[in-house]
Amino acid sequence: MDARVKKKKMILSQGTMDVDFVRKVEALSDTSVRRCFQCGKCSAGCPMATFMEHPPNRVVRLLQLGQWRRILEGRSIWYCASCETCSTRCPNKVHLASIMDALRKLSWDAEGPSKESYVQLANKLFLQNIRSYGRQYEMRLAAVFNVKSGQFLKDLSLGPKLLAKGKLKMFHSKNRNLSEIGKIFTRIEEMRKNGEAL
Amino acid sequence: MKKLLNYAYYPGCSLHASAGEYDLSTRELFKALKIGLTEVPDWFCCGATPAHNVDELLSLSLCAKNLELAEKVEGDLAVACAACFSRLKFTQHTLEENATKRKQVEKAIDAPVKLDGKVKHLLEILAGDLGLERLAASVNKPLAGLKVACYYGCLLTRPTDVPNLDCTEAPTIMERVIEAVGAETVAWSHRLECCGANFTLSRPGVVIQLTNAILDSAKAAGADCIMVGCPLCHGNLDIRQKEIEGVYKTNYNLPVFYLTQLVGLSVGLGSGKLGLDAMIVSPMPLLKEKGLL
Amino acid sequence: MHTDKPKHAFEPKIIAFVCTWCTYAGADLAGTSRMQYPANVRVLKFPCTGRIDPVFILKAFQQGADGVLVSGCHPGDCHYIAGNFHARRRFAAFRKLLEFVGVDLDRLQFSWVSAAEGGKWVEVVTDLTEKVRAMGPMTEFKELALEEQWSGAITTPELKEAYNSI
Amino acid sequence: MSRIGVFICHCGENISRTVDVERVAAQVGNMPGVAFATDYKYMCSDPGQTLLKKTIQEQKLSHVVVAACSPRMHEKTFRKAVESAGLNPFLCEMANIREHCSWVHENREEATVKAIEIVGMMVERVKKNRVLPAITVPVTKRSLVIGGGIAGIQAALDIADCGHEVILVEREPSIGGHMAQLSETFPTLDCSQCIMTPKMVDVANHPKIKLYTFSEIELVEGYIGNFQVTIKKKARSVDEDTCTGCGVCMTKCPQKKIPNKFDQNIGMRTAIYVPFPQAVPNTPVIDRDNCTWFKSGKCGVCQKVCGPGAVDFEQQDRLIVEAVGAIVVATGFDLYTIDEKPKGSPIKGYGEFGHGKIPDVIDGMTFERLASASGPTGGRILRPSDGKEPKQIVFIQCIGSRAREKGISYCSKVCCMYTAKHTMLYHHKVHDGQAYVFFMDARTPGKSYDEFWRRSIEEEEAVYIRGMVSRLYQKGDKIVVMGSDIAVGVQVEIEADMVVLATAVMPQKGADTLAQKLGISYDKYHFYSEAHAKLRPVECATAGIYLAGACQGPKDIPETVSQASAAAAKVMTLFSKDKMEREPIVARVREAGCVGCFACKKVCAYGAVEEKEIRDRQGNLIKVVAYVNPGVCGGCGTCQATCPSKSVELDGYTDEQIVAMIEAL
Repeated sequence: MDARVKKKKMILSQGTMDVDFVRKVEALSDTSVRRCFQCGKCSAGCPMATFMEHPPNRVVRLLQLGQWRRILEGRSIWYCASCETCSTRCPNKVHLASIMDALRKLSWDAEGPSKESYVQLANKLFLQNIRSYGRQYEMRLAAVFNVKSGQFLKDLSLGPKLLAKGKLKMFHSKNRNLSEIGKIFTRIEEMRKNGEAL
Repeated sequence: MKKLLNYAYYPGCSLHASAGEYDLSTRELFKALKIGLTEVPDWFCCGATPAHNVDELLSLSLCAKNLELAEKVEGDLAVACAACFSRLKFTQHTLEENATKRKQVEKAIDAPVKLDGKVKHLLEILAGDLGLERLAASVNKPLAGLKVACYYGCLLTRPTDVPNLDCTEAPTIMERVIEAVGAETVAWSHRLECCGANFTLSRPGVVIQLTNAILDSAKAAGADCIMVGCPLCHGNLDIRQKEIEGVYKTNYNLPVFYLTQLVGLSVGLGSGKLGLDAMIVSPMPLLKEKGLL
Repeated sequence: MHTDKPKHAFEPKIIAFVCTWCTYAGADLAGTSRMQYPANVRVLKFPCTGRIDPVFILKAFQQGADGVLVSGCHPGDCHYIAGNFHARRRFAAFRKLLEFVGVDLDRLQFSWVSAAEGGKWVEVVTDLTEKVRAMGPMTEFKELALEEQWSGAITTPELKEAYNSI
Repeated sequence: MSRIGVFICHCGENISRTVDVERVAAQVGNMPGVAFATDYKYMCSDPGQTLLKKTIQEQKLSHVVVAACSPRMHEKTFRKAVESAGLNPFLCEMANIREHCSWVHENREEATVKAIEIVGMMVERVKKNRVLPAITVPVTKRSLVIGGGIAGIQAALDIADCGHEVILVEREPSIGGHMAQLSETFPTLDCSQCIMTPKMVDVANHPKIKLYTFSEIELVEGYIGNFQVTIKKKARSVDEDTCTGCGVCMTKCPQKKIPNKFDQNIGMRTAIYVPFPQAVPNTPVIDRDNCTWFKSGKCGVCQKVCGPGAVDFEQQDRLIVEAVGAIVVATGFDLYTIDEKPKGSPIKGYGEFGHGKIPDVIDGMTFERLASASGPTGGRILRPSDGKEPKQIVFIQCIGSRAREKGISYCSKVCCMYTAKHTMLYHHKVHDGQAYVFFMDARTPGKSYDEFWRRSIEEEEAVYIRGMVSRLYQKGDKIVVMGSDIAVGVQVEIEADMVVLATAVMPQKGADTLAQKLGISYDKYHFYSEAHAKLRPVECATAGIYLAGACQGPKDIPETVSQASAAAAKVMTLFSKDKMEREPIVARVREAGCVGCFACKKVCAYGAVEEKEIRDRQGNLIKVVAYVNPGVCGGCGTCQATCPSKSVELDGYTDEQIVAMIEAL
């Protein structure tokens, strides 16, 4: 994230506080960001907080102020491991893990502007796999990921070991529900186009 | 042979790939315990973490469809993978609570949502439906002297109210199961910490750091091995263990078992039926030392 | 437990003038907390340090005290509003007088010990005892006391000579 | 010759474990004057006390020393026992051989020797103890309540409802105080006037309450149970008995543009006025500084239009003396205003917030008047500068408070809650507006308080920003607020239409002067000091004077009302007896020796020393000596240590007693 953006002064007004975006997040995550009183417990227990430029509590704080761009410009949301520790321990029932999901979804829709492309790429490939094969095939996922992310040699040493142990399946079995899966993807896309879902 | 119990079985993608030994040992164990297990025909991926991470509606729809498929098989739905378990339970919980989302999902799957079926993790079946007494009665080879560190990870217990497997912050279900078959358990600090989960693909550096802390804690507590109920945790703890040892210049040598492997061992199943040879950190020296093989 | 400590060659006598509300209660707290300190101190209770007349200190030295401790409430905490302030001012002047008379001021200590400071009481008493022990017995005022008790009988040749020369 | 009985307690094993009690008893038994010495397992137990009483009678003891625990523990117990055996309680002393000996020393020999010396000291002391008769003072069952805010009103009503007469003195023309100024009250949003005015009317109608408004305390003399208070009743220029409160005078008064203090100077009043419509009493007062008649001798319209002829330009200040037995001080608080820097104020000023020169930067009390339905804007939130409705409003907390160097170090306690209330009132009145609050902490310890604060954020959509504001400045018709959000870690800037400052709660101006008149103590800020922070929170160290409300420190309404009722209960406790008894540890003057230097008077913190004239039979003045009023004396003995001629003695701690102890060493 651009350090200048992170440190940039916030000009607060009804115009600069994007309440609509926050309402979307609240609808998707089924939780109220206003409930948060910034105790910091989420950040205290987050296994990934050290990798984030906005620790979880600050993500909620920025949402309270309608400053979502600052969040999406950073990579914090892509470092969330969805471990649910924050949601579990929150004294105010702010479901932060779901807020993170919502933010990733909205960022995904906006085609970024997140810089954390590896995680995004992995997610994209994962969902493509579901759409194409109905199930996940880790070998394929990993291989394509490495090619697409330009890390051809990543985890190279693991490959043969896993193969030898029968952990990597090379071939997919046919799933008779494949067309149904495709339909689910299509219907959701249509619902979104028609504004029936976020 | 009369079955005591019958379940629909949702193995999940990992069990058909990298966690094949989990699938194998589950089927063999249930056979040995005379519990019926029928795989849901043509189940598909629950969406796992990536789906809910960026598209909750997709995640809910995939799970809702799988739940619908499961309805066709007799019995509650038995789930082995902690991630699938979490997603299926989340779906039930969310669609129960939120009418808007429920309507959207019904439209996406073009069918009414069915939430009546019970989703159960293998642990619940062993500790609850079968019961620890009956489980103990099936033991032929008690795991005496084996010190097990039970690792829950994130998704089996969290968040409060959703999986409802056991207490969120101080669960004991894994310990209860494995103690019932004669093993010892160790008290350790990191049994609920996150291993980094699916970052194993995109951010392995993160995973190595987090997983190391877990291995270190288990070792320090005097464990001989680790027991898990999640293929993702298994992947990080087992597959990446050698790599971690290299990075941190240390030596853990902690075999990482699926719970069904250890319980299977106690009821007398052999290495071949438990897929012990598929484990990266070989358990053979340990099991031989303890006289369990 | 009750082992006899190694005896010192000299056990000083310390007299403590304390107010009842703060320091006496602080010393009580040291007791209820079972803290240990030298047995050399004798405590005299006053309602307030404001009641302590400097004459008492002189009297104590005359009576064989080797060290004197005056202690009351912290400034501002006086149970009687301002008694400790008066005491502080009085003793500031009194120290000058003592110095003039030739008493080593190290034998006289003022301190504030509150009802909550059992530990501080122990510390103050222990420090003063050890300090005075190192200084040795107080002799100046004992001689004065002897003079005061002089019966008037001219018994020594020196006195006779002095008497005759007047 | 005294016959002293000495009783050495084992305290189970607490004493006897380290102190050889039998040896102590044997040694002490040989001391001159000791008629009897024994040791016993538990002296404080019932059989122990019986032993004590029986021995006093059988051995005809004259004095008693109980060597046991600290006198702070059981002195009362043993003195009572001694008294029931027919001896004066003050002929009994305790030697502390537990806390000061057995518990703090391990060496048995040392501890035993020390115990013997401690007991010996007390034996010598008790020989010099005198019989001290109990002191009783009469109690006048009338009370004075100073201050007519909610604290004074509650205390006055409680005391009066018990049937005791109350004199209620208020400085302003009406009772009601600050609470009458408030719009709504947290955490229930009750309308302040609605709950306050009925109580004001109750005061006015109560047969046992004598109300002096527009009056001040001039002089306080006397002591607990027996105070004489001089009250200055300032000239109102309107006769209270004749005035019907019709208000015609106010409508006709030509001076209409005088800022009304009650409305924080944003509303206007006439020269003859009542501060607010519900004032009690509803009798106007003429503000002589602004009245044309008093300035130029012309006008007099009010007098001409007054039907009953109540307007009296010649009225003079009057002094009234009242005798009371107890005083409740309920003088309340004042608020720091940023546009002034009174001399001696501990707050250094807020130049960065414009020193009060930015018209739309107001304080919390002004916001209360704006929000009040009976206020100058009829309850609409409007900017003082142009009367427009502010759409962006910024509240800033802790102005002066919690600023050790810049202001005062304490927390003003009520601002967090009233600011939360303000954001709600604002949201209710300006639906399309946005409220922001800059704060350091939200301090909401009170029943339903935190819930109230959270509601202002979660339901009333106030945006709370943790972090203080550095500076405010005018830009066009906006006020630029330069702050920071410490949770995010960046600067924040808001262009506000109006800024409301939560200014510090301070003591009333002149609180120190009144304290000096009353002889009560106060802290460095001039808040009045309670006798004990925890166990005597409504009493002053000066007997017979009690505290209620914010004059003792910042308080909200429920706390103030509780304390007022507690003070009333204390007054009623005092009034429950015709005479009161006190411990006879008081100073006594030996008139023959007194030279009348009055050094004692200078050091007495209680004002107990009086001047007494000694005359011969012909009435010629021989000399003036000091006299210590036993009702007022606190018993510290500072006078005795100060007296150059040694003519004053504190009973129970005489020089004789103390020297006897020193000599015993």
